[in-house]
Amino acid sequence: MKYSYFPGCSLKGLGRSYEESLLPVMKHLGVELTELNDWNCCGATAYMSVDEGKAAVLAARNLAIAEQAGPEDLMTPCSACYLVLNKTKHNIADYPAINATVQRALGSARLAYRGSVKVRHPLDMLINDVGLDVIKEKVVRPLKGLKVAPYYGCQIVRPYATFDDAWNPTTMDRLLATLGAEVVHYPLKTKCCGGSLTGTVPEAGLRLTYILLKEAVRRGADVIATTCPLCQFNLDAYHDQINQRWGPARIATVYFTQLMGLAFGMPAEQLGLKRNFIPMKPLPAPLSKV
Amino acid sequence: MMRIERTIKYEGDRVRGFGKEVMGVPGCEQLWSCIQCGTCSGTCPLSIYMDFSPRQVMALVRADFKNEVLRSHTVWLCASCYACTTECPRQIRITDIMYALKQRAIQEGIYPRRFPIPVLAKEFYEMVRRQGRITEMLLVIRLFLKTDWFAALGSWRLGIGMMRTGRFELRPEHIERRAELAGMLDSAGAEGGKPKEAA
Amino acid sequence: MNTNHKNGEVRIGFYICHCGHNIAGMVDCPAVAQFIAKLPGVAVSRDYKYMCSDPGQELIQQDIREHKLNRIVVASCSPLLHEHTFRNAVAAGGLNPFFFQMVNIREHDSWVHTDRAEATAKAKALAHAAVSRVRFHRALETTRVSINPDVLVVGGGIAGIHAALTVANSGKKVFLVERDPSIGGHMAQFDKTFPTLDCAACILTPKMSAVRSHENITLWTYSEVVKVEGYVGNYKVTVKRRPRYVNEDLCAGCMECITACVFKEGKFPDEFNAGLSKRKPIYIPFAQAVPPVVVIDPERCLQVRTGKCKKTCIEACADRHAMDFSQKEELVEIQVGNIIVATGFKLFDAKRIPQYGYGQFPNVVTALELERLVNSSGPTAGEIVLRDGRRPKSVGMILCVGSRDVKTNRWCSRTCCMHSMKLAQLVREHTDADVTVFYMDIRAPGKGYEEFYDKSLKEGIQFVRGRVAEVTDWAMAPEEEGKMVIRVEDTLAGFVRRIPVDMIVLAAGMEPQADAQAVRRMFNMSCGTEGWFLEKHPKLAPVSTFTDGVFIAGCCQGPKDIPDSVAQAGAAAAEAMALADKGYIEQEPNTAYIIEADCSGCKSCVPLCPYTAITFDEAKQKAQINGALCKGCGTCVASCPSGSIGQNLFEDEEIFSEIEGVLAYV
Amino acid sequence: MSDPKWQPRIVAFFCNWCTYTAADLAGVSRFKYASNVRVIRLMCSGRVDPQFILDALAEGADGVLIGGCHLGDCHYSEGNYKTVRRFQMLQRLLHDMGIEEQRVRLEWISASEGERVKTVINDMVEQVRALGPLNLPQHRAEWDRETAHPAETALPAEAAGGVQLAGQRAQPEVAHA
Repeated sequence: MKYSYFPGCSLKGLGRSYEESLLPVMKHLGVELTELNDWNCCGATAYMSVDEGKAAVLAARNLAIAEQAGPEDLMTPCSACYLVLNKTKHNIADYPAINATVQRALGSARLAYRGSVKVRHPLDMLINDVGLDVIKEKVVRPLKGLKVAPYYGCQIVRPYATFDDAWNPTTMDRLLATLGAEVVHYPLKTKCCGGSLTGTVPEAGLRLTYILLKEAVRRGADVIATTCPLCQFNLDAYHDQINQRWGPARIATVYFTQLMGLAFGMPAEQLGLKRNFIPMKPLPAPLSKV
Repeated sequence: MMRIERTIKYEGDRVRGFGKEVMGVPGCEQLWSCIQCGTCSGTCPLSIYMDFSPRQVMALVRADFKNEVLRSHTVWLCASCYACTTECPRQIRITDIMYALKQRAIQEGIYPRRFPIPVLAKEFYEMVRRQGRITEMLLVIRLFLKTDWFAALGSWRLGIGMMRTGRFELRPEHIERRAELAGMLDSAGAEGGKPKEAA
Repeated sequence: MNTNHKNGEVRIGFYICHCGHNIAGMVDCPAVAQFIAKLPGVAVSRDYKYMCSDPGQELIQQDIREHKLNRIVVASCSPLLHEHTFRNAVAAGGLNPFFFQMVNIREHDSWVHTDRAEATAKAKALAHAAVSRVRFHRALETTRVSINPDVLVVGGGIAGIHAALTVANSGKKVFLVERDPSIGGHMAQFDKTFPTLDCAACILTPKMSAVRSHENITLWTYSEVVKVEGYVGNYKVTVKRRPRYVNEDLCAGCMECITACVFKEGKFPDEFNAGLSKRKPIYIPFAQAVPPVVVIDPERCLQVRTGKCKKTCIEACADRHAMDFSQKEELVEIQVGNIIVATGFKLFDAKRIPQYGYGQFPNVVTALELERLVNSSGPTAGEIVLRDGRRPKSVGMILCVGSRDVKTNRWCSRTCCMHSMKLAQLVREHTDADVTVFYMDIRAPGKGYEEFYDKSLKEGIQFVRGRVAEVTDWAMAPEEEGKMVIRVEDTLAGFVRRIPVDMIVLAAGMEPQADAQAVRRMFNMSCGTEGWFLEKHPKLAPVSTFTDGVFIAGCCQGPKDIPDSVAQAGAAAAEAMALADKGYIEQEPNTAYIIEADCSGCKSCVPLCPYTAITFDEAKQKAQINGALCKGCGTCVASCPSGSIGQNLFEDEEIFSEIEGVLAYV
Repeated sequence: MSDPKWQPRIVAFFCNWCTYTAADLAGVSRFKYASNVRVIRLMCSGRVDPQFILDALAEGADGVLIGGCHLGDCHYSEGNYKTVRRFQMLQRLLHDMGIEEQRVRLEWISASEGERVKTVINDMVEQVRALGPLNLPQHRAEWDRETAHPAETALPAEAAGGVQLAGQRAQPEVAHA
């Protein structure tokens, strides 16, 4: 199984433990990822706020490079990148004006985009291409007794995602269950984490984060599993401030890929788990027969 | 002692054509059929902090109250979670409308001063234009320097934490073909600058 | 072209109608009149403000007399609207009504174009076509088709019931076919009716039993129409009668068989109580069911499914011998002249809007379920209680569930506002709970409806204007613990609110029946894009369809409340009776005919006719067309290799000249 | 190609029950569309004789649009199936005559699809505009001149066309003889 791979800026920075866990896990499943040559920032949400013409061009450059690279689907783990790339793809298709701008810009660099690239999220590809049964086989250390709150965040289920339900997504639930974890009912699974507002307008942004954490604790979860670098950072990094403002809501937040790694028997340090502010409490001792 | 203000609006307060212009932006045309049901505000996780609820912003745009909209905090509190867009019974892409409004606010320089989000947006924009990629910590630092020192000091413990967890990356990330990207962005400038023409 | 035509000298009168501003606003009518005046054979060419008005028609008749006109062309609205009006005017002027041709320059021109010059050019071209065509018109006689006075009513809801009774009372025989084991439809499930709050049963049951006892009504429940053949006045309808394994004539409705059934307890969801109670495999739909006889659910009954059962029901029935497991499904064929379709609606499935928690939270119910809860004959004997038996202290009612929403149904279901306000009042009456109604717009446009809204307000029911965003069970404030929380923007107050409630009532909207498409095909009707049956004209023919002799009533045509359904049913009945009383209808003489001289007897036309109007005369070795059977589609005409089939009103020469005409002026 | 002021001329045959009614609905709904199409009402699309279409083109139409009920919805239960059969035949014939198939179009539009009337007509007009004028009458006039007696070549093209048009009327019989 081959995919071209768009990491996005975060996975090289704040979210590097996402990449650190994603790559070995994919390798372990026999999935071949080729990092997109000279990819650039997708523009995220901030760029749209300044100039959607340029924002489209920015994202389109990556699509064009991916198209050049070959027929493989483009896999991107970061929610923001997933949304922006998909959105740009749609807008280029739906709006001649945007398409014109994009093609002119690409042309200036002797690039072009015909619209053939499929943008995929790891969850989508794990469930629909790899398949849960294959993953099940690789599980050497089931996450027995680990209560996980599945947190999808906003941008992989809204509004362009096609692989899961926008209101009650279940792909990660099913995946975690396959790993042997106990998936707790978490009604906030698609609520917003506050995005960049946690830094810019903490009184508003951090409160959203607090609500997510508090509800996870209330539901008796040991850990929150997330799919997005920004969500992970928000849920992990601000516990001091949250504690000061609204009281404790201490719970670790990790990437679903990190949990996969653990279930596949990989050592925690290889999976970047050491980078957490709130460390995940160690799993119960592995079963003797393993 | 309470302050008394006149809140009446005169026709002169409207900027004729503003609504039309916004609804001309690709993705914003559905606003024509807004029925003011409030689903957007109801689903919005941040509407509780806004001076105008998203629904009110939609009404103001349709009614050409440009200054009121661009001066409000609302657009800057949108975290782009797209809940409103997926839930709207008229399939109005409210998040995209918020973007269109942010652009206009930034272009016209009328947004709440020292309110960090527009600054973040601009800093982000500049960094991408120069480097092609984002280095979050650098971005955050520049942001704090530009907006308020105390916030920067306030979050020193966060900074330490970043160092400890090895996520404090100060080496600027950048792409190889920076010139190429800059060229592309400039060639998009014409429309980009004035999205209304991109409609 | 010479004016001396094979049917003598042609003297054409042309009239273009301004239709006030409707046509004249976009088409230069005088210019068109002048243009037509110059065409050969045109004796009179005028423009006039309103051709369909009496003076307009007078004008035509006067000209016929004074200028010896023998052809008339009127350019105005759609022939589907006024062709008959003008034909009659022509006839009144002493001409054969078929020496007339109509030009549609309103619906097809002035209303759809924006450039005056272009619209005028098009009008000239269309008028030119009609003028060149009308020369070829011949005098024709309409044929009369006799009408069977019997009427078929499909669907036994309030609309079907009312239509059936109205027709039957006029002395005509009626067949009423209902799919369910009892008639009554949705109305039978309601407790009270707005705006008068009189009890549904009290006003419906008398009508239901009247249906049963009426000498002119044949009631077939548990039955479905499966095939419709023929045409107005002479429909042949096949009805499938499902076995209820109980002889309707022998069963006295004593229900001892039900008590005796081997299933000691009810086990299966009771349809009538919206699944809130359980019934046995043998059951009576509801207390006032018509016919008041038991029915056996073939899916559930041991005897029917396995043939292995003690058959305690038969013992219980004893010497009545009403039980009859030998019953088989049968097909019955009936002849009727008119058909009234009143097949009703389907309730929107609230599960399709997951954020409202229906099916997830036990105390989220639909309005229909609450309707059964408040009803004294319902599963809780009129007690409004939560699933755990507690009395709700606060009730939220969410409107427009599956209505006015592009993602589900675009249309307004029209009854939910009033329905919910009625339930709100009933809840206040039965409990001391706070009731809050969440609405987008309150639509109370009926007689006494606004007053009903006012009553609801005065009774202290809270109204919050805002479409509910979501229903959750995660608490953020102490008062929310253990309750469901409604998150909504109070758009009038201008802020977002979280409102904790014990019970939530969803006003699920109306949808076309699941099998609407199949039904519409069977009766040769059209559907709107949403799936509601399409009326012939939204204003002037609201209960007619494009198929003569097929009428629609009630919610199958679109969402409506009881008063409107009944009014429509009455109208449909009247339309059917008008046709039946007249005894015949004039048929458009657009039938096809064989030009025997040219017919080569190749028989290729014979199989083409869907009405078997074409036969082959072995003696003459020529095809023959039975004018009475021919519906005038013209398919055979177009496919005759020797061009030896003609069609009145649509002769080749007429159409060719029309083609030449439309292209003659651009 | 041709002068910018050129407007395509399109003849349409609409069945009385679905497409003609839909066009009325479009009017009542005030949908605006191109004025190039001239509608001729027939009871059923099954009445459309291929001769009508050829004649329309011969008379100077640049395109022909046929509108009927959706398959299975025909008011006469199966007339439109016959239409499809003939239409496919005709398409082959047009192809052989060197006339672009896109000039003749068959569309199913039900009585409720007023908006579709608008889109189909606008779309068809653009399609034909792109193809440019068909000019069959002129062409036929030229062909006649080439094949005609020297004396006749003096006649103006129209007249020659006219003569031919008269002949065209007789064609059905000729064609079937």
